[in-house]
Amino acid sequence: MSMIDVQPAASGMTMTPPPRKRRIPGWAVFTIGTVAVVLVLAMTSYLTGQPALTSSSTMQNTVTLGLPILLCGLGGIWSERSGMINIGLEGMMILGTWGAAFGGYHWGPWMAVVSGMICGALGGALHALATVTFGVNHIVSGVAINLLGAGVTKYLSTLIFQPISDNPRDSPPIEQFDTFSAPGLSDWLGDLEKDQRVIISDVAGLLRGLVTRVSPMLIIAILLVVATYLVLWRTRFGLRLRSCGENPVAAESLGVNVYFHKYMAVIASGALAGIAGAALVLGSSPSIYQEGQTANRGFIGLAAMIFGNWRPGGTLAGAGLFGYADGLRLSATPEAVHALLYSAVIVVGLLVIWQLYRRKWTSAMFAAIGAIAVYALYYFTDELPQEFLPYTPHIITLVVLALAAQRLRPPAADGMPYRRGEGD
Amino acid sequence: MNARLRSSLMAPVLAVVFAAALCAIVLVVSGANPGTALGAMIGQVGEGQVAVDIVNSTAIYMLAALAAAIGFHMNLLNIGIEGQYRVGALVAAIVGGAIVLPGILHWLVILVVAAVAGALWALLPAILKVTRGVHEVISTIMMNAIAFGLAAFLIRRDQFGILVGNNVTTEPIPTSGQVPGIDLGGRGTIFGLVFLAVVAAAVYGVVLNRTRFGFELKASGLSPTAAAAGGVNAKRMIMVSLLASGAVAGLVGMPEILGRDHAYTLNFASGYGFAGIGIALLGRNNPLGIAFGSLLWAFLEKAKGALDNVGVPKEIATIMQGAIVLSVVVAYEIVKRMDLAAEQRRVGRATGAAVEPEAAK
Amino acid sequence: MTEVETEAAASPAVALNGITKRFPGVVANSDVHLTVHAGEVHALCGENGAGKSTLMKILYGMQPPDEGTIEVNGRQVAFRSPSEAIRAGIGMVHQHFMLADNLTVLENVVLGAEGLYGIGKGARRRIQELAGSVGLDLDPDMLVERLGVADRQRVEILKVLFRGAKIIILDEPTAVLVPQEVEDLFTTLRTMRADGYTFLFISHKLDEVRAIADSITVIRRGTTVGTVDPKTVTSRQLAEMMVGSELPSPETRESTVTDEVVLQVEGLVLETGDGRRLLDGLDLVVRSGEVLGIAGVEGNGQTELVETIMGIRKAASGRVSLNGRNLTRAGTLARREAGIGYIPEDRTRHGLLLTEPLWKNRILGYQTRPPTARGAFLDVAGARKDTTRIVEQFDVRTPGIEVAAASLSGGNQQKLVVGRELSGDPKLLIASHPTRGVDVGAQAAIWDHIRNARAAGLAVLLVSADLDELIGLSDSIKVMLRGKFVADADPATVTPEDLGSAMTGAGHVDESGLLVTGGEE
Amino acid sequence: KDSGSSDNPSGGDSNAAGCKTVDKPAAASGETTSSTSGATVDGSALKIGIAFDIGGRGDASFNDSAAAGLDKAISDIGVKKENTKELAATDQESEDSKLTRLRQLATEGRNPIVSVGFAYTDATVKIAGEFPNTQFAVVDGFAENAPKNITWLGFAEQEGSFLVGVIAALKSKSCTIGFVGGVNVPLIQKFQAGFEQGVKTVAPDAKIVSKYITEAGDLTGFADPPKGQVAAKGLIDQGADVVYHAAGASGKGVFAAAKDANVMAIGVDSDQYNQKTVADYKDVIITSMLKRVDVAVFDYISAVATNNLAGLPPVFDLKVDGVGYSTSGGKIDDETKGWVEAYKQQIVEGKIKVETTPSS
Ligand SMILES: Nc1ncnc2c1ncn2[C@@H]1O[C@H](COP(=O)(O)OP(=O)(O)OP(=O)(O)O)[C@@H](O)[C@H]1O
Ligand SMILES: Nc1ncnc2c1ncn2[C@@H]1O[C@H](COP(=O)(O)OP(=O)(O)OP(=O)(O)O)[C@@H](O)[C@H]1O
Ligand SMILES: [Mg+2]
Ligand SMILES: [Mg+2]
Repeated sequence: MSMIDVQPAASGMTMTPPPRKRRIPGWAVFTIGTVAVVLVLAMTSYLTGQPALTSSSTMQNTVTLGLPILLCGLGGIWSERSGMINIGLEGMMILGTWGAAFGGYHWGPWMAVVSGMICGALGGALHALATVTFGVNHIVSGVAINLLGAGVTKYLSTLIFQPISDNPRDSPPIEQFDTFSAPGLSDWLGDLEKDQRVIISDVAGLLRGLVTRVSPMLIIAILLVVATYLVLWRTRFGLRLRSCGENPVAAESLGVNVYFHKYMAVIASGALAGIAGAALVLGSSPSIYQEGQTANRGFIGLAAMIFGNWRPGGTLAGAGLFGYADGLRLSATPEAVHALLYSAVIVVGLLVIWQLYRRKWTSAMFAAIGAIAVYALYYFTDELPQEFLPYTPHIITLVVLALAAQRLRPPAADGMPYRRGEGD
Repeated sequence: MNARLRSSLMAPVLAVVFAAALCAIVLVVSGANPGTALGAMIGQVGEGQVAVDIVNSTAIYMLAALAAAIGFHMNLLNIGIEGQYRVGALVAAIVGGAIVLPGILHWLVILVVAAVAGALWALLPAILKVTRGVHEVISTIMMNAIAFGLAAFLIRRDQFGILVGNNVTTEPIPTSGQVPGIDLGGRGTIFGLVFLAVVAAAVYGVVLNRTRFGFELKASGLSPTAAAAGGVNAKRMIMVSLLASGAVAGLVGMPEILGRDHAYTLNFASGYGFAGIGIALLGRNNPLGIAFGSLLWAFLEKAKGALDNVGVPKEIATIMQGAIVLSVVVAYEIVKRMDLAAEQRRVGRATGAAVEPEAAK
Repeated sequence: MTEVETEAAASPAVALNGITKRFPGVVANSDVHLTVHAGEVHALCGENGAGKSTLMKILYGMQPPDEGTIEVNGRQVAFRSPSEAIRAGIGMVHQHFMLADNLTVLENVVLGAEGLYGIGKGARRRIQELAGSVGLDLDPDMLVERLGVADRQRVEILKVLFRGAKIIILDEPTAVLVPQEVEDLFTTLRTMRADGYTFLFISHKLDEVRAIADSITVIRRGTTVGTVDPKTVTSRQLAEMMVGSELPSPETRESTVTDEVVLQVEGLVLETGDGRRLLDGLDLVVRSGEVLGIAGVEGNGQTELVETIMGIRKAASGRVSLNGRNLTRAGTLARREAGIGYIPEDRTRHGLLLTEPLWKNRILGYQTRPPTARGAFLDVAGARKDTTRIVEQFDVRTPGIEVAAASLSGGNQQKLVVGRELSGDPKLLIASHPTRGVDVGAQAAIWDHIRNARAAGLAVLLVSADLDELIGLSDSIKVMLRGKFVADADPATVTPEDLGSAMTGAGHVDESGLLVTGGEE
Repeated sequence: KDSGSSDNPSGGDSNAAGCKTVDKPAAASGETTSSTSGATVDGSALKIGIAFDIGGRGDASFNDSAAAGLDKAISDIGVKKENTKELAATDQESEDSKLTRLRQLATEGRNPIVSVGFAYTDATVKIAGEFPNTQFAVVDGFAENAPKNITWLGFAEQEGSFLVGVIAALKSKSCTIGFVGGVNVPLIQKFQAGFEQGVKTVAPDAKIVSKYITEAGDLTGFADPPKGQVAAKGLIDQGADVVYHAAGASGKGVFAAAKDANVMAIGVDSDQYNQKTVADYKDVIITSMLKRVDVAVFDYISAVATNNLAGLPPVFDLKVDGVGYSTSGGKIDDETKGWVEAYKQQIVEGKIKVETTPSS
């Protein structure tokens, strides 16, 4: 009886997991992405003759409009990474605008930020109380907090601002931050930008937008992005917090106080939304609280967070997208927005090449058809219907998500109810 | 079953007590007498057409909440009701104003158009969810915004808009397309389509509890994995439920448009979608609960005008809405926990999972 | 730590005195006494729901006892949280994995114990030092979701070691392991025991318990029945202590296999998104009256095979037919309607709607046909009536059919699922681990039901990690490794050890593909 | 640190000489008619109800202007304050809230009832039908075939905008002029149309760039100063050195952008030079287009008191000073004023007809 050897045993006892793809670090992805975006925009700007696409003023608008969204998105990260959905960001942001106006009116811009933060954090604390302690559905609580935020601020501003501003819907103007420019650098970049040299001028324009008339708010926001990353991914507190969002029962079994971390996360989330409110107030001229001024930015922040795959760098990119697209369509000519179609052609074209390289013929074909369609749209039209222009960022978001959604990964226990001692 | 009845009554009672206490605190803190405020609000119901307005709004909220509830059963959060009902109303108004058909047929066509338009506005998020895994929350938030763009585009004067004074409206819907209401004279007119909401709630209840579709829907929401093993096609259910949710959402604007405005105008009300989400959750996605939730919401909305009369800032009403939502859900949560413990105790006793210490000896 | 060790010789590592723990309606532990000596492997045996896990959770600080005292190394303690237990040198590997999939191995290990070695380089170094002792060989920065069960088990133990635990609770660590893996684990345990570690070991597998334990405590209905010496006690005696009755055996006696082919699978291929083959051209035939067993280490494609046959996953190529009818393109529901019953491997995830009453669970999978449905409408009365029948016929212990499935114990849940899947005259039953986590009494009942159905002409495809069950029930066995069938075995002659080695690829087959039995050499 | 821009806002950075203008029209002759004559009116018997749009009294804009008309009636013609009642709309309210509000006022016996804002049009038509003996007025409203007891208080915003367009054309150095609209609706398009026509009439070669913050239906465009600022900045980047806004509260951002870039801005509705919330930017506000809602409301109340509704103008236009322009701040020199008055005369005489929809 001859024996046939079956395959030798696997190294492990179970089926070997698929070879691990080298994980590219987040910062590298972010850098590569940024460079790619800048290159595409620069090419578009050059080929379509639309300097506005990469002008310093466009960049500044991106910053102005993107800041509150970014801060809200960061708030979303904190909360959702601990497993708590926070649809109440809008309400917390509204509380933040009121707080910022109140604090700013009495004690100046720095206290505006602080008191906006505190008001937002109070909203967060309420959300935490309802969801963590009472186990209320996260979305209901969020909806309620949005109602409460709007109601409470209306009420308080009638009570407190109206006597000073004669207007129940406005606060009196508060002092703004001084802005800062890097004098030599800004001018030098300005000269480069004016030269209209391919790429160099574009990059100079975008950079100049970042170093000219910088508000401390921008610096605070950038610091908060970095801090969010460091705290959540590089400290034990962050590890524990994230573990609550991935598997709270496991965390509990290792002695992690899940309730505490969830509370902290949601309160921090509210605080960030409050700072977002402060950023909105301080970013307006004159700097005032004004009823209805958040205009759904909280929801957009949430979208930016999902767009950014629940990560700070990605959220920064998402907020940048909204700020950029909104700023461009508000400040540039319709032709400049139209030129974005050209960018889309370039991006889809690159996708075709990538798919061809990976020998995915059908995907490549679909992408190619898409590229041709978008190009045709670009070629045969001069402007997009202006009614849709305000929604450019929304449409771009949908397209990007349609292309990249599979790569998104929410925390495993996001939105799940959790009760101490009930896991098995 | 007695225990069940007791506990199902207990939740709302506890909730009302909770909410009343919270609101009273808010009122007292703001220096008003809660009794006066409540009295004024209840008194308001007897005034003019407020009672009828409440009924009419209840119907609208019910439709919005039913739309949300369909999604919730599958753990889908359709934030897009806001956009879906806007698009549904606009397209239906355009079509309704452009055609003339005999009586009932006319407004039936309009209703179908509204539902189809609402469903179509939910189609893209549904497709993205099923084929690309895009989270419906984000895609519907985007679609809500884009709905404004579409509405602005379609109502342009070179599209379907006509200028009336400073307002822009669609072509008015001819009488054949208008749904007659119940005229109560000085008390107002109850929209005919109030019955649409009632029928929708009834159909929803039957479909959910008595049909295969409803069972599959609930099963997918409760446990997608178990549903899949039980032969439920998850992707199909996502498509169908989002589209159904969108279709019902498309109807939200209809009572007002066919019963009162007879056209889509720039003043078309917004915000029903978000209210619907809150109410669906208040009513625990249950048709009766939704009806009561809608009634409560409509009452607060319509009676809050009376607060001005007694010197209480009207903003309190919004605070009250938030407080009520929160306290109601907290109360439900507490009762649910007590229920669960009671049931487990019952099962434990019945099966004797472990004997009492005395018996062990 | 060192002074504790010297002291340990004198006082027991753990002494539980008079522990009582009540849950609503249930007394999980009543007056439990347990003494564990330092440096021993102390096993804990008992039926499902006997209170073993609860007792261990009390020791680990996850739940406070209602009465009684705990002594660790001679000192009385009262833990309010796991972190206090951890500080006292106690570690616990839970019955269910407690890992966060989307975190790395390193993160999972250091979580909650960041104070010891930080969360960076120091921790990584420490993990690499410890990894060897549990046989773990992987990059600490790997995401846990990429690990197989055995590696996850090792990570769990690593977590405990990392915290410097000297007293380690292992709650059913072997439930998901094959014999070779169990043997590896035991080797690790013995080495560690020699190094002075103390183990509390819980298992339903009595042979294993006797193989590893230095002493065995049996718990019945929440209280300790007694402590015995594994060298003198037999499995049968142990079982009798646990349940007060005889140990059932899964043996099938006379063959009922017919010629009628029920299930035929040809060239079945299943691929992942990136083109890896999870199932690699599988062929199999199950005939009427036959039980075909599939043996394999978890993660080698059994789950995928079953789910592909059920239409839950879409095959890349291949053909599935039932009684000659081609089902390759049919959906799950159509396959069920064609006559396939399905007992999923994880009843709570795939078999039940936990928050729904029992009668609604009866409808799941049968929402299109009598007695639970009429056309597009559900037949509520019919469903209720048939649920009552199942409850009686399959001895589901429940106060009624209106209670939520979640409030039933695991064994009773499983009986409900088995009862449901044997309703409606299936032609084929696909049973994945039909008795996993079920106590001996319920186990025997389930085996009986399967055997009876088989005698009545049912074809059964049985996947199980319990090799005794597999050998006892099957008419023939196929061994699966990395998505392929690598050997056939005759249940009449094969031993669990032979099967185990074939499952890890170490077995030998003759030219007809039959596993050579009687040891490897 | 950036220094605050403090230069005199005399024009953009270009040293362009300004637009090439047409010849100056003949100087205005004679006075325009004033709305109400000096006859004594007694309003003490009136019980007035007023339904404000969102924001209500104190919004420093539209509603406040209407409130000023009421206040004037109280001080000038003896309307008793305790006999007046004010109610205001809330965000996102539905039609029946408006109906209820009006019905409440009517039931209480208020007569006349003034609703502020075109959103009240349909509701007022309905309620006026129910209360045929009560007088109603709707600021900005209009509907065909309405009941006789409704008076439409409409304005010729385009005419006022025309005049500030003339000023813009004369003041601009770069000959590029900007317009920021809050929400793209017909009412705001009237402002844009008149403004563009005014600019083009004076300087046919002038370039006009305009931007709306949001499209019809999305009212946030009236309440988003940051977006107003970005929009205005964009227009300024495109060369505009005079920016006119009809963007409600978002206009604050327009002023801020103008101040930042050191260009000129034109306010709207009321004399924004004197407005508290934008006091920081007053030096860039060269003029404001005035929409005299106060005049209309006051005239209407007086007309009801004297039972002379027929005497009210069909629209409040330049002829009756229902619209106009402000000169606070002294940025309008006599030369410019001469131009403006001349055109005003031509419009009043009907020689120029001002469009209500933008040409583009
Ligand atoms: N959190 C809880 N709440 C209420 N009752 C509980 C809880 N946990 C366990 N029980 C009860 O305690 C009893 C003992 O459960 P335990 O999990 O300790 O059993 P076990 O011996 O570990 O069983 P198995 O072999 O299935 O793991 C169960 O029958 C159950 O009734
Ligand atoms: N979280 C809980 N709270 C209250 N009671 C519970 C809880 N979990 C389980 N029970 C009770 O425990 C009993 C048995 O449940 P459990 O799942 O512990 O049984 P088991 O015999 O350990 O089953 P298995 O080992 O298969 O999981 C049931 O009667 C149920 O009422
Ligand atoms: Mg158990
Ligand atoms: Mg256990």
